Amino acid sequence: MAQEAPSTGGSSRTLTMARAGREAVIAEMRKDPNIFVIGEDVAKLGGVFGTTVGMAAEFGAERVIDTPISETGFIGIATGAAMAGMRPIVEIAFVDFIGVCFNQIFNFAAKTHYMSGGQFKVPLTMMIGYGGGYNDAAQHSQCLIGTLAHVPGIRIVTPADAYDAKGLMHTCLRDDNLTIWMVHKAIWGLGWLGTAIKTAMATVPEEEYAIPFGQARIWREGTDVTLVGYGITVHHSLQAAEKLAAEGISAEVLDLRTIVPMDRDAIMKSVAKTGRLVVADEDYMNCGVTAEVLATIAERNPKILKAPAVRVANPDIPVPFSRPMENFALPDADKIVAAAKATLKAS
Amino acid sequence: MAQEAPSTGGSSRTLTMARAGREAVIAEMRKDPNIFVIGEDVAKLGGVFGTTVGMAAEFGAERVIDTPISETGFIGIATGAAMAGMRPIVEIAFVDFIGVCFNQIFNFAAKTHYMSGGQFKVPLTMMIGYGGGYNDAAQHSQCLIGTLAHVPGIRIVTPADAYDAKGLMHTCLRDDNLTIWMVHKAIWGLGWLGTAIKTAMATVPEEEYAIPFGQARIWREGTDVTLVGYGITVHHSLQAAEKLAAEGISAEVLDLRTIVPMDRDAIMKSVAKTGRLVVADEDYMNCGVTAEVLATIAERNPKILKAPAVRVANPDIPVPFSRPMENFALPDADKIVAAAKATLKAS
Amino acid sequence: MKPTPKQRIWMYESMLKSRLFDDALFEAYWEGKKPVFHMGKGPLPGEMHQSFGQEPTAVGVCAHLGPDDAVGAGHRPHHVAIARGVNLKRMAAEVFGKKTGLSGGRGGHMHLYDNNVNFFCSGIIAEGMGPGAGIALARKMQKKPGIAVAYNGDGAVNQGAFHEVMNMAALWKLPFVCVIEDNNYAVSVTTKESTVVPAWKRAAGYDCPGEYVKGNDPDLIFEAAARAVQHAREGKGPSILEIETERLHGHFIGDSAGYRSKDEVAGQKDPIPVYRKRLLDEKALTAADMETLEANVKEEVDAALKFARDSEYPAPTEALDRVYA
Amino acid sequence: MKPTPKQRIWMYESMLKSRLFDDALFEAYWEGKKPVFHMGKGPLPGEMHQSFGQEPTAVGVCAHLGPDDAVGAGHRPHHVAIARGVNLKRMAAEVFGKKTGLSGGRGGHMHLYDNNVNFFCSGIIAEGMGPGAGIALARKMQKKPGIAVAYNGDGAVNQGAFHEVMNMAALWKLPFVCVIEDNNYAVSVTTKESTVVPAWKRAAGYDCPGEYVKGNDPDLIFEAAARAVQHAREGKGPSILEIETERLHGHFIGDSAGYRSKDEVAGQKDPIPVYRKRLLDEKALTAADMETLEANVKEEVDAALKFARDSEYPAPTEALDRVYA
Ligand SMILES: Cc1ncc(C[n+]2csc(CCOP(=O)(O)OP(=O)(O)O)c2C)c(N)n1
Ligand SMILES: Cc1ncc(C[n+]2csc(CCOP(=O)(O)OP(=O)(O)O)c2C)c(N)n1
Ligand SMILES: [Mg+2]
Ligand SMILES: [Mg+2]
Repeated sequence: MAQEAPSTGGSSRTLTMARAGREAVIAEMRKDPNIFVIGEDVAKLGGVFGTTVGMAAEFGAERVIDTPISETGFIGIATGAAMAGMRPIVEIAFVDFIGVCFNQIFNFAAKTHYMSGGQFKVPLTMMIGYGGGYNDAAQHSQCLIGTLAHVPGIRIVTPADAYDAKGLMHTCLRDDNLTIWMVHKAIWGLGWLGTAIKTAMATVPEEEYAIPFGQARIWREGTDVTLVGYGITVHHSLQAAEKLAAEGISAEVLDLRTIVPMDRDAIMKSVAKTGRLVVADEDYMNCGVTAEVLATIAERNPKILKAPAVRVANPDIPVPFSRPMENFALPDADKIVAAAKATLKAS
Repeated sequence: MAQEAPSTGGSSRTLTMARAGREAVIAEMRKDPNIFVIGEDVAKLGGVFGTTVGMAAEFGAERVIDTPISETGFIGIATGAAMAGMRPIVEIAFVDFIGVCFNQIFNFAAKTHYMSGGQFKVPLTMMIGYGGGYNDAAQHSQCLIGTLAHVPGIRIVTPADAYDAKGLMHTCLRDDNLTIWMVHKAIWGLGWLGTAIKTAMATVPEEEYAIPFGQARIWREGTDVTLVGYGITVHHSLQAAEKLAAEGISAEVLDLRTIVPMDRDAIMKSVAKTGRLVVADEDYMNCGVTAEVLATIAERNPKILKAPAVRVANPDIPVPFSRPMENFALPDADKIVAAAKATLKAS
Repeated sequence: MKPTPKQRIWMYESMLKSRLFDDALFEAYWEGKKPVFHMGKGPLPGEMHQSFGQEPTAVGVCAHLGPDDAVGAGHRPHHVAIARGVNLKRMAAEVFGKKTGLSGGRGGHMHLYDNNVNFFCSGIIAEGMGPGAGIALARKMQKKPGIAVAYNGDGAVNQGAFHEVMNMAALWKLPFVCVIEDNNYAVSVTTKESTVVPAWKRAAGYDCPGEYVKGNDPDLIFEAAARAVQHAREGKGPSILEIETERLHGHFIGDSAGYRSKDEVAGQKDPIPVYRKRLLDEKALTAADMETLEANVKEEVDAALKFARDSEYPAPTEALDRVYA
Repeated sequence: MKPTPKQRIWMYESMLKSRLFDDALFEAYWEGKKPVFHMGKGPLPGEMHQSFGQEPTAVGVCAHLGPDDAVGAGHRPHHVAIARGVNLKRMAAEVFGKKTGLSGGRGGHMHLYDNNVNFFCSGIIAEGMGPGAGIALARKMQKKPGIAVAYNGDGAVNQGAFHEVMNMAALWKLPFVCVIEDNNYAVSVTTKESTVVPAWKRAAGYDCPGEYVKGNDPDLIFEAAARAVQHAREGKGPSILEIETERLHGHFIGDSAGYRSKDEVAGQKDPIPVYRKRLLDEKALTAADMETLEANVKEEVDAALKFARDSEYPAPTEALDRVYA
């Protein structure tokens, strides 16, 4: 636990997402004494996912607070602290636990600025891990991005590599709203989940930089089909694009990067060019991000689609434990390749 | 409270949705001693929305149980009772309170059948009120259907009139899964919200009947544009269709009736005919039911759309209290008319 | 600590202000709702939970608070807001949904916020517990003076948030007071039907003081609140202060409270005339002073209502503002 | 009530079975995970929370249960499932994700369900409290015999569900026992750091018995559990039974528990050899009988593991089954 892949040293460092995110947190905490971290196992342990390693030692137990397993309670407390001038960072290791504290998030933290007519700000950042692929079963493998994205008042970012992890964390911490920084466990660079996806590591500048909300990122340009994803599905899409390239198909890979707000113009621009769309998401399909992306085309200009768009997502089942069944439920490069070919064949 | 619009007597009765739903509950409770009702204010008061009026008198305090304000606790208890052979009905008066008990719903009640490989069934029906339009502000006016529809393992029905309210309640109570029967407060026929929308009252047979999950209902046939809605937006759509008819535009009104599963074939069939689509929903737009409907077209056959589809939904803001602002956030007939005209003008 | 005469007069004044405010709203609420009641009609639409009878719980506690302190209330907030000194005109305007309201009409009566006096509300049961304790935590972290008070009904004590927050507030010795207004009802369910052990006794489970104040009496509440507030100010952590009070009306306007017996209702005492008589009997102020005080309060409430009624409604599109800071 | 010799032998046997099962899983867990640890690799992927040291809490309570009773466990369920008599072969197969598993591989080690012995699990903290009490309610409503027991860690007592369910269980006098396994840790956070008053003392807040059992000793746990179970069977309502125990390993496999001091870890006692010695010393069984018993247990566990390994994986598309009944 709390181990991670080693980073290459030097000024042009290749970092894991875990380190890059942490670097942003530490930089902001050094500047602003009002920032503090609160959550389960964030102090002594340094976070189940290593998000807060070293912070208790540097900032003390007053600013890095281990809590009881009382998510409703400590999110409520963090919200109150934010209303009174602090800038809390709350860690929820697994998004699966959101159900025990969802009220305090969407009915209070997300709405207080609005309900108070702007009198109270809630500059609160949540760090949340999500996703499966390591057989952690139905209650520890969910994404639930759709759940969070459906309720107003929250900004949600989902970086796909270390560069974005740092830049988006700075943006979240400087924003005066409830922001959620979510990373898929399999790309975080956690030792205990291996370092399988190397594309999530990146060269990260030492200096601070902020990546604006609502700007998608084109990882790879292409002309035949647009592959939209975020977080881990960006990497699946990149692999799929490689495989497609080998067959002479040119795929563009678009990373949403921020889910709320979503860069709908970028989606439209890419699909207008390629005429074909595959959206890959590990989250449940129904009323999720894949639906929102497809709806965007349908309401802005369905004519740009030369063929039906394809969604590659969890087929609305609890995430099964056993490997063959879990793999069935998860998106991967092959499924994206198949989807791309299907939409290229159709018309 | 707990008053309602009077129903005309006789064998061919016109009932409010409240009465029709209650009739189904009472009929099932008379047959099956394992059915019981649990929730806040369901016994002495008969439900904040009159859902359980008379039940405590008929079935006794053992089968109609007033609870403390402990939604997580009593949903958990109801789930356990269901696992042990009972068939509980849980009332949550306002869907807005789902956040305090969401974990127990989506992580346990909805997944236990799956996680147990079918060993434990959870035949539990929730009765939930939703929606705004009477200035109850941000924490008592939400729909949150998208939130519930995003997580697997739940069947969700949203009747738009008394006939469906009864038939879908019978279906829910006879199903062996977690089912949610949700009614928009403004069409329930509650005295304290007036009886403004007469189209929600309907002639209801005395005998029992069940309406299958996943069957949409065409309320009005038309050829120029399809208006999709559910619950209250069916009535807004019907009004809009009248107005459009006056201008020579023929609108088809499709009521989803059940959100999960959704009758996608019916949507495709109607839009294939009309070529134009407006989806109206009082819920938040992002990752909601409107997105799912548009996505269905985009992934099945975007070519059937002669023009961009239009979503009329909450523009992703907390529901404001003040009337002019709340009205701005809510769908209504005029907005649907404008949307229909926009899609008819576009191409 | 007993209240000074000045404090007692303030308590009476604040209770009366709350009462006259609620009286005025009660009247206005029915405008547009007769002959057919529809909650969404008239100048005061939506649910309306009033404070008739519960005024003592507000003044007895808030009398001890200063500008650094913070107060959170729930779905029945008028008396607390007024005792806390929330701007009455802007509060009235908010309840009427006007642009000049505290939140420009976005919040309404269950969502009163006034940053000038660190006052907030929430309409979900026990939802204010965490934010209340969180403000207390901020004061402690920022080494600033000030405590936080969260008001809850008796129905709130069986909600998970109550438990989670009390444990952490005690663990971290936060300057926090949890007030429970025991009006014996959560809508139709009595305290005995819902709560196997009263909240103040559960304080033992959080290693903090718990006290029950009987009689709905401002003077006694004042004394008990003095202990809880001092405890918080001295850095000794939270307390649970449970206060017996009376809900003289239904749960909200429109609830006829048919679940209460006639005898029970007949036995209810209005705390305001009782306190008025006591102040006069004990010569805390003269009859003439009382008359002036009452006239002034009435004038202030009338002015607030007039301000609210005269104010404009927000433009529809203002709905889009303030979602994000 | 003290355990009979037969019960004591059963307790030892069950503890040993759990231990050998966990030993075997521990070994299997590392297959495919060396030299580079990756939780998702090998025949036993996913988080693995084992019961090393906590076996006494399972046997001391479950010794009192019959076929009508129900048991819910949490994320650390092996010892409880085994003491409850869950089918060991199908349980092993479930943990290995096989088609022959209790749930056909859908659940995994945190989601063990066996309807034949009314056993369920859940991986969310305190989430089993409500379902446990709900089974108790069903027994009561159906006028059937049987009680329900819910196992929770010490970390669960500050989760709202614990509080809400205890209040209702007490209010409605449900035949329910809430067991708290106090291994002093919730991952890295100690009980003292998280819980201002221990759970068994909070029982006073639910007007029900609360007891703390020291020593991680099956015999003492048996005696205390007898009281709680009898209380439930007699229709007197729930109890909180908190049991001191030891987590001999990390939170899950892979957690080196660097947050614990060496001294602390060195001071830990394994309860199984202690109990074994006691049984032999007190001549509850002969050395020869012990040998036979141990050989039988080993054989049973080996057979279960072999069954699991030999079984087939489910087909990928079986993932789509059982979402709905
Ligand atoms: C979590 C939650 N559940 C239910 C409700 C609905 N509700 C509003 S007020 C109320 C009763 C509250 O009783 P109490 O706390 O005693 O306050 P009182 O109304 O007596 O002032 C209920 C059940 C809610 N607002 N929030
Ligand atoms: C609601 C919720 N929050 C957090 C977690 C993550 N988590 C899993 S086990 C655990 C520690 C549990 O400690 P305890 O209850 O004492 O049980 P133990 O592990 O000691 O057996 C945590 C925090 C969870 N599963 N559910
Ligand atoms: Mg009350
Ligand atoms: Mg523990």
